[in-house]
Amino acid sequence: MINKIVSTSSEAIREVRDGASVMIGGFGEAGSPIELIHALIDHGAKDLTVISNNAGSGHVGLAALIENLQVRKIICSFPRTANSKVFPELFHSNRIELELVPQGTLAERIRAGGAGIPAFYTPASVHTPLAEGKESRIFEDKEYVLEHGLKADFALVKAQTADRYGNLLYHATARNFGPIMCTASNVAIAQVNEVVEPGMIDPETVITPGIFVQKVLEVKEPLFESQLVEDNLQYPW
Amino acid sequence: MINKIVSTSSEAIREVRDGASVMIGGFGEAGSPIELIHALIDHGAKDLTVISNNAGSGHVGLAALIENLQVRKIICSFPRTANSKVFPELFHSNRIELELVPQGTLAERIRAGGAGIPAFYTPASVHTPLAEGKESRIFEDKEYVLEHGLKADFALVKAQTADRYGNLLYHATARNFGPIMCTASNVAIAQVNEVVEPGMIDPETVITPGIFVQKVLEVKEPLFESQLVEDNLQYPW
Amino acid sequence: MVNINQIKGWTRAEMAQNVARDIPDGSYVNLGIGLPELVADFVPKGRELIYQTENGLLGMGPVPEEGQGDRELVNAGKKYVTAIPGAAYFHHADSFTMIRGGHIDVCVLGTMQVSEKGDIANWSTGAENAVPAVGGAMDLVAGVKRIFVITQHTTKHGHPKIVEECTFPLTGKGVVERIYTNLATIEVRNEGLFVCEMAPDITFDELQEFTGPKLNQ
Amino acid sequence: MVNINQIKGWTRAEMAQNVARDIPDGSYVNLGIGLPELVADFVPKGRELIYQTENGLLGMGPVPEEGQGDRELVNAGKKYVTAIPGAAYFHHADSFTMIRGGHIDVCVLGTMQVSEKGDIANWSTGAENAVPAVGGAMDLVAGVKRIFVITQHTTKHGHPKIVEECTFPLTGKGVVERIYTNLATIEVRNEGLFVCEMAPDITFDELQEFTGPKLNQ
Repeated sequence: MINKIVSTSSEAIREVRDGASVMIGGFGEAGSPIELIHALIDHGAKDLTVISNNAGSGHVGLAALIENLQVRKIICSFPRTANSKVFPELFHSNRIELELVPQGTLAERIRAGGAGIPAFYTPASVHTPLAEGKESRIFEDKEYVLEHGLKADFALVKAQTADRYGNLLYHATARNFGPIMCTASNVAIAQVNEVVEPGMIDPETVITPGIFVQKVLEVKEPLFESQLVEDNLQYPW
Repeated sequence: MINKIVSTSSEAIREVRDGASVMIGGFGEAGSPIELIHALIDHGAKDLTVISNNAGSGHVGLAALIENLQVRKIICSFPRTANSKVFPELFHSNRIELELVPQGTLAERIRAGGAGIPAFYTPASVHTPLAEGKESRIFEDKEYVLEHGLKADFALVKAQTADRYGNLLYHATARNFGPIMCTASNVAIAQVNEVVEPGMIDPETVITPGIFVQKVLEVKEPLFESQLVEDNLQYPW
Repeated sequence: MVNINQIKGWTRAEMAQNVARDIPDGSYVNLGIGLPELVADFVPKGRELIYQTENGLLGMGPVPEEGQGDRELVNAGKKYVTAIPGAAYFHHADSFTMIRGGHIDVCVLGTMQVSEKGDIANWSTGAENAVPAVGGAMDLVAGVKRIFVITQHTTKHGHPKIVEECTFPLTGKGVVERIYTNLATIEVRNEGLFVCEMAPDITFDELQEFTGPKLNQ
Repeated sequence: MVNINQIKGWTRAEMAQNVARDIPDGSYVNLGIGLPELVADFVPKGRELIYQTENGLLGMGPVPEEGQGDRELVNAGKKYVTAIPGAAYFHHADSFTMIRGGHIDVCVLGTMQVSEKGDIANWSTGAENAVPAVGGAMDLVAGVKRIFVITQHTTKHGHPKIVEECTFPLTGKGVVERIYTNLATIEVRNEGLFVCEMAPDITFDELQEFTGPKLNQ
């Protein structure tokens, strides 16, 4: 019987090795898999390449992972937020590498990675510093830049509902990068608020079909980054 | 007030001009917008380029459009079906042009067209006759072929439910090419079994967001190709 | 030379109103963070606009009442929003299909600089000590049909933000169609910048003084 | 020389069973039209396989009872199917994300020819008078992790379908991992073709006679 449900967060992330690439879902705190990230901090894998839209805030979640010096490089569209202190400090002291990617290009690169498309052309960033050193090409009088698909060893995402097959539903704008990151990683790990029996999720409404998900962890009442930051908390606590 | 609902099929397709490119949804009869195709036959626009997975069967729907000599060229993955007589005959007498595209490449080209991606690389068809004359390129020791995004002036698709914004839900495997064709056409026209009030469609379950749809026609009890073929019907009747 | 602080010009609300007036009924609109967000408050009666936010919502509604926010229903500025009846959620690749694919009619953005050729620089000052962050700006300016810029006419120090050539790193080249400032509304054409409307308490010559490139009437 | 018609070999059901035995528990599987479809009937007890059909369904279930079919719930062969509890529908681009992106574990396909290098030709005889049609075959062989071929060992006329070089137009090059015929199960390795198992009433020499390239034991 196929059963992708794991019972502990350490079981969820235990295969993450030093040097692994890890996609982490979320747009700010919406969709950020805090519990899985904290499990990764406990686990301690180092030298990670993280692919995530943001770089976390405060001293919890992704910011805490970075602060714990587990991240060698981040591929990111917007590493600056209201309460981000950790990333700027490490960035300025050259202790973390940044590959800055326009948000839509980041999304499309991840989507391409998941879809077996090694490279594609996009109009975004043409004539800007972010296109420097990249191949460009004209199609029908318009210039485009060549971008490459992005894959990762792992994805950590947050969803709302799952079944044992790994089918996922999301909540509102927490969906963001979750579905595409699941497609682009070898091992996609989803934390969900609720696990249901197969058949409880209407097949018309499935957002991430189970084929893209390898592990599911139920976290009934997940923490929220902004609340933890407001409470001045720091992970590990 | 935004209201994309039109009340007649002729109103739905009246802007289709001679020489237009038209994407037509459906995988066999599942998702085939028979009523819209018949309206296009009544309308009479000629010299069309049709993009569709199949070439119709019997003498109704897409096959009837082809039989009526309105189609100059078809871009297609599988123009051969159990009851296809029309297409083979015209094809052999050089009265219709065929661009044969692998199904996944066809889907990805349409998706790229809708997403503003002018071209991408795919492994499908490499070392086959369908890659002849196309650019190829090696990424990480594997060969890929360059394929171009596909757009169209119009799309005719079949969905299950819509609201006045053009949000669409589909039914089972009738979904197939509908969502991507809506994104890749200037004017996407959907026939739906049911029109509902905005808010009746859960925003978590929308398959085609209304931004991709320009016109909606309610067809409460659509015809099915296989039934019409079985009944030996021919359009126009 | 006039001191820019002596000119009242349009308020932020009036600037937003100027933008809103130019967005046709039924448009799909993406509003940047900050000043652009105000535009939604000034849509003329009888028009229905649909707002897209690139983090995955089409049909964004107003800010919820205090305490009613959902931490996972936010806009691109990561602030609480709501969803209208008829809204749709989607993932990031689908969101940028809307943006890059030319499906959004209008994008309203703030900026640091905009050139007479319609180049826009709004993501980085290029300063050594800044953490670079780009977000969706480059995709928006490359993909949305019409790019409107809303900005103070000059920097706090009185330097023109409308320039002959951007000195800051570009977000996009030749993409801006209209510029809405506290002093004027300006159209970017192939032949140069054309003033569509000026704030009531400013003359054309004064406007020219606060603008880098030559303006046309 | 033995007449191929004198050899009983495995039945279609036995061939399908041979394939089914080699598909690990928990695999995601795409079954081609015709003979490959039979594989689903012979999955060993205790294994759960999930079937994908490229027209937009993961979790395809058995054929419905006569008269219970839904015209819009069909497989890639356009025949009525059902959906299991836990199934998901999706559009064609997402479907080929599964296929091209390497997410499907096994694809079982029929073929016209397969070469000793694992080349497969199963979409066209190249005949002048045929209407060319390719469907999803090229995407499947290019993207799925493991390609299994199930086919009669020879044509109706007794000509080998396992050949040194395909004479029909290729579907994909160097992609086939295993070949299941009515006479044998054969593995394609870099060093050549290796016979894993033979039907009970055939000798290795006889098998070699009906096969184009050299077989290894």
